[in-house]
Amino acid sequence: MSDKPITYAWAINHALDEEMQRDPDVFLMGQDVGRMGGVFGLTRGLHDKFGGERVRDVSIVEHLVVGGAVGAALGGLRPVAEVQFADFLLLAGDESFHKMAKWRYMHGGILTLPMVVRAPCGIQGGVGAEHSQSPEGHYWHTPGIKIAVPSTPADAKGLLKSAIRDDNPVIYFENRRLYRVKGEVSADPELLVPFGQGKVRRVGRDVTIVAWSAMVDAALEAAEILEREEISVEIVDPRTLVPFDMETVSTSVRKTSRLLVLHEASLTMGPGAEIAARAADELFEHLDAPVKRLAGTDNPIPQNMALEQFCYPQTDQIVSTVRDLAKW
Amino acid sequence: MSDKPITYAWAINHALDEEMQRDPDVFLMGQDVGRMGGVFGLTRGLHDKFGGERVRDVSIVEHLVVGGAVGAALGGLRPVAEVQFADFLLLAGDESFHKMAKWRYMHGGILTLPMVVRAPCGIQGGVGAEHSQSPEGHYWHTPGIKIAVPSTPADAKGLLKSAIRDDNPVIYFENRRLYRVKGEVSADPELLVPFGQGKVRRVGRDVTIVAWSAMVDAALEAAEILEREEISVEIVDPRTLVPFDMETVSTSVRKTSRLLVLHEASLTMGPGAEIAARAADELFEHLDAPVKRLAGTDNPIPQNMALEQFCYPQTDQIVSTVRDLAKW
Amino acid sequence: MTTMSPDAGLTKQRETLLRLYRETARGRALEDVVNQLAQTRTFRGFFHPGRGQEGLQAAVCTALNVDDYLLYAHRGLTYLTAKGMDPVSILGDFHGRLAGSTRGLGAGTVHCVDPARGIMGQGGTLGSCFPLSAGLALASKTKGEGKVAAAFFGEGASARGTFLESGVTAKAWGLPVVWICENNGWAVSARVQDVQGTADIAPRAAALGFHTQVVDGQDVLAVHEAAIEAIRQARGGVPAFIEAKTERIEGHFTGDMQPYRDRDEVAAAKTRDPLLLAGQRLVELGEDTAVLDDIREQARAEMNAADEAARTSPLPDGTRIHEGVWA
Amino acid sequence: MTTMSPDAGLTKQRETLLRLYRETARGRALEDVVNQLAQTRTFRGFFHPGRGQEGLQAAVCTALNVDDYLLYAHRGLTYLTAKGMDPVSILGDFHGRLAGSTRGLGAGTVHCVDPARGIMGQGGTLGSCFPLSAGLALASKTKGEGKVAAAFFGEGASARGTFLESGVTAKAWGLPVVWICENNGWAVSARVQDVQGTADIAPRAAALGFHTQVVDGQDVLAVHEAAIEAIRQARGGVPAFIEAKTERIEGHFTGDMQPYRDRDEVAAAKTRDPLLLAGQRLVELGEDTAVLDDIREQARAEMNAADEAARTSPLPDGTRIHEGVWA
Ligand SMILES: Cc1ncc(C[n+]2csc(CCOP(=O)(O)OP(=O)(O)O)c2C)c(N)n1
Ligand SMILES: Cc1ncc(C[n+]2csc(CCOP(=O)(O)OP(=O)(O)O)c2C)c(N)n1
Ligand SMILES: [Mg+2]
Ligand SMILES: [Mg+2]
Repeated sequence: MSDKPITYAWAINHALDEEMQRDPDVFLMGQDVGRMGGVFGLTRGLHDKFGGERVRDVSIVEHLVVGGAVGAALGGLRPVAEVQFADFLLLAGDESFHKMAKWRYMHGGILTLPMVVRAPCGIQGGVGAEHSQSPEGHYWHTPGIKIAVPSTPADAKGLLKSAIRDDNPVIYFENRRLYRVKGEVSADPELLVPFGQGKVRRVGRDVTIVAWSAMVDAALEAAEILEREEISVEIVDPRTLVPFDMETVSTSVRKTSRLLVLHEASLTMGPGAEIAARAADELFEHLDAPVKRLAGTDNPIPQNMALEQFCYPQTDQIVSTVRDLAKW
Repeated sequence: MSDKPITYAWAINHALDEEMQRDPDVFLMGQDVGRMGGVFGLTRGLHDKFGGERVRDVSIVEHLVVGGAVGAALGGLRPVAEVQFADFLLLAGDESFHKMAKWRYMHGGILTLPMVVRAPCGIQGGVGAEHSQSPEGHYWHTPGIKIAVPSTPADAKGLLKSAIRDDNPVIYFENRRLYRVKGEVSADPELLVPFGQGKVRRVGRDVTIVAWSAMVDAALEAAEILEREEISVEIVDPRTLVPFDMETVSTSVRKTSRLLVLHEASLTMGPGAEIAARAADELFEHLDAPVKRLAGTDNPIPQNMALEQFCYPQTDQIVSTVRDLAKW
Repeated sequence: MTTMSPDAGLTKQRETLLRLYRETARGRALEDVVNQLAQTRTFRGFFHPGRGQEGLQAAVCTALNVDDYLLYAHRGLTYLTAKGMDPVSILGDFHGRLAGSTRGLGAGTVHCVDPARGIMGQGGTLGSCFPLSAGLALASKTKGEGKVAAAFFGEGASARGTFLESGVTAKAWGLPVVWICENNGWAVSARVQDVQGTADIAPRAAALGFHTQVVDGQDVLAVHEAAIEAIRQARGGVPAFIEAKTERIEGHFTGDMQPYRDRDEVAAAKTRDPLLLAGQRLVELGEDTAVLDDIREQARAEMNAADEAARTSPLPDGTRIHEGVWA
Repeated sequence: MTTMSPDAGLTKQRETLLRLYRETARGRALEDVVNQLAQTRTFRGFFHPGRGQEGLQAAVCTALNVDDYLLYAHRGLTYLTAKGMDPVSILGDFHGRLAGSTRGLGAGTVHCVDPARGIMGQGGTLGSCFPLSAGLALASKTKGEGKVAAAFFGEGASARGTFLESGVTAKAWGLPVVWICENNGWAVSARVQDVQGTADIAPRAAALGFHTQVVDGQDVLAVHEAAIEAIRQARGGVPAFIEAKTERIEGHFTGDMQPYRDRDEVAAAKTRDPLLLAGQRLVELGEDTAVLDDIREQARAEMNAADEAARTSPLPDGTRIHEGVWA
């Protein structure tokens, strides 16, 4: 756990390790999180270190994973539940949309549910329509749930630690395309990344891009290309959708007067809609151009790996969209 | 089945009756839809008329209701499944978000799923956080599902008949606050209301309101009040969200230059976001004012009936929002 | 277990029965108040009368410790009073006033809550109690607290998928859950045989390895004994299941006239009223009917007083809706 | 049933066994091609090897009529070939080419489809086969088509809630479903006892009133007979369940080295290879080993030819993603 670059995947592993070390009430539950260390290797070593009582394998029981975490949280533990793919969270519909989001409120606000669900999302590896989605939009439309969407190893660690310490239910969307991406990550176990604080990933003058999770890197790549054309792009990464840091977005758009919202989830009713809608209301007088969205296509994700690239924004599309925006 | 005014609830009943008469493959399935005629009385008489094989009661098995309908549709029937409350559709998360929406596509587009899920939605009667939602937004963000949101008895009948005849899966959101509202309904069994064709409910000059389901009546009421202040409101009811008739919205906004989107579902990431975002992009040059949204509050719906009115847009709020918009 | 003289045994039985009689009567008296509130339209939400099922609810909940967890069901209120909850806060919820356990947010039975007495609430979606009770039991086990997590549900809800997912996990992990199926044969208008193809729920718990008992839900003593055994099993790490065959005497909700149901069946159900049966048994054991009358009278007085206190509490204002979404 | 002379019985058994041997060999040969594609990185998605389970898949699917519905599982491919699907369209899916049954959209096993042979596809989420098979069976029953709906799943998936919801309904409605649980004792790295608290799945079907059989899944003849009986029951309106105790010889997916699993266990599993066992039995019954060698050789040739045809088919272009969302 030094300061040298580690992967996004290890950053998550370290966050879990440190928080389990710090607080005996924190425990993990999910399919293959135990001896196997997770199907993506995210929980490697934790079963050996903390034992089977704190790293619990389950059968194919998504209802129990999410609903059991709700119960365990009510009973005073701090569960970190894992679904193998974010898409599977939708299987636990009652438990996520209703129980996790509303149990506290329904009971007068006197109960507390400190729990996290880790949900690996994103298009990669030919796993098809039910293993590739980024369903953060569904949950952003569900009052009572906080949402993290880290884009870098440092944020992956810092946000997960904050999520575990938060007294509210949190869904933590980790993008599978980022697992092997490396970055500097602090070894300080008290360095958290607060929820609700976006980050300007790149300073620019002409166009603001709001992007999170794996789309940040695509935006950065596009920005480099555009820089050569003397189009200066500012990139805002909200890092969490709930709470959403509109202030950082506003500050940027007030400067650039042009906004592109970028995400991987399918376009229609995707999270970009909310951000664009807020801009169309709150930033109306500052906009010099239409608010643009570039997002996943409106179809299920095909299993054919060769077709995946057509399903979410690619660098060249970002470049040309920004180029058009800059002309306004 | 004359042309005299009937309720929205009877209009739904008539649509089911006529379509079951017309096509022996149409059948109903849900809790208490049989001898009891539905907990809201919507299927009254149909069990007697068509028998227990075509009007099927089930236990508390939402997964089976939706997933069974998928299977039955694949097997050549045309199921009309009912969940007792739209919120319960989220319980059948895998079956609605994945199976119903994607089975056709995942299998190369060669299978067909002609099925309807009827989902009573809306805030009424103190039934609380898990029986009051309007989750059309969740499904609008799910490619592969059509969505109807009728606001009048005539549309309730005509859209349901179209839904049953459609070869795609449809979710039909019927608002419980509208069940007793009366209106003229054609007795012609071949009069359908097509999907994807919005309707201008009221012609006006100054401000466009896009509203559907129970919010249309609230918008009409507000428009009457505003008329006295010489603010002329045009009201567009899209009637279906998928497909969405942007053209009718655009035509109206090109005329009024001001847009308010109104809905009952909670504001953040609600369906208004998509419409506002599209306006902010496609209608940018025609807008003279910020795009406004007025919607449900961002909290679960409390069970206390006296508090319900604070949770979704009331006429006075619509009036004052439009008044402000008109000043731009 | 120590052996008792036949006399001592009978005395103990009579004491237990009296206690159960009292709790059954209290639950019924509370429901009578609620029915009154519904009739006068003071309460206008849905209420699912527990008449016929109060006895089993009392019998199980009095077997629980005060800190054992309870996830109650929608059918009636005896779970709550027998677990020790203050009727004022229950009725405060019916009145939608600040005296209610949800401080005016709820109105009706569904979300009454009292964590100090282990009452962790109810979901509006049936079957959500299964994973939640498993989670609560896991917390208790992990923390070594020795609490069980009891969950009530109807035979209709026992068909929900959550039953299976939570059941296999509870068994695998040795969780201290006690699941009580109130099998009244009906889910709203659906007869259990017609929609589940069986009248018996216990086999599906037995198949998962639960300790399983089937009991006459109208016999409060039998249920109480079964509950004690189930709780003992659960505390020992064996998830436990009780199927109590019971009677829904009233409609599904207040106002449901049950047209779908045979009149004779309802009439027969009424003769199996648990309060009546417990009273008869007590009289057989030599109890004075005056004592029983007195218990019922006291219960009525208690609940009327609670109603008075609840109805005079302040109403919440519109800002209440924004409180409590976030911790 | 007519009685047969012992000799006729043996001849018939040998014929059946030969047929099952051939289908098992075909499935295995197809998987060998897929493994080759995976090794050469021609196919880069996930594949879940069926080695050890081909026999039971062949034994059940050959007992189905061509128009009976099939919802297959993720473990291997023998379901498909034994049900009559063209290996070219299966391999076309692995190559992600237009020759595939999904016309280039899928790539891998998950969504192979062939409605003309009753092959209605597979879901990527385990346990989704339960309600879908119930719905297909309902359609068949309603239309009086006499088809059964067969669904395969692992013991892991049998814990999904959909099992219970669909099971009670199938029983209540007398639906012609045949559910086949391939109990290989493992769900990825999880041993069934550890996460479900039992090694036996059949009791949960029996509890719902299904016709239930437990059978040695490595004995193709036993499975075939059980399948015939299950299908007979289902066609008669009694939902049927088979638990086939089987062996997962390979890792969960290609490349999984099974570090979580005991080597001796895997070695023991290998000795229970269904192709091996069926071959031994045939030899016992007097079959010439050359005949068996020939069957396997033919299977290999068939699958290699299919691969050749599939790999030369055109690739889809980017517009393919937009086709087929809507009817
Ligand atoms: C998941 C879900 N589906 C449907 C309902 C609507 N509903 C409320 S009570 C009820 C019947 C419950 O029957 P049972 O479980 O037997 O309990 P009982 O009412 O007989 O006590 C139904 C269908 C619900 N609340 N939740
Ligand atoms: C609902 C769901 N949860 C998790 C997964 C991931 N997953 C794929 S296969 C598998 C193990 C399945 O075990 P089992 O059902 O026993 O079948 P086997 O692989 O042993 O044939 C898991 C967990 C999934 N596909 N769907
Ligand atoms: Mg019942
Ligand atoms: Mg298995």
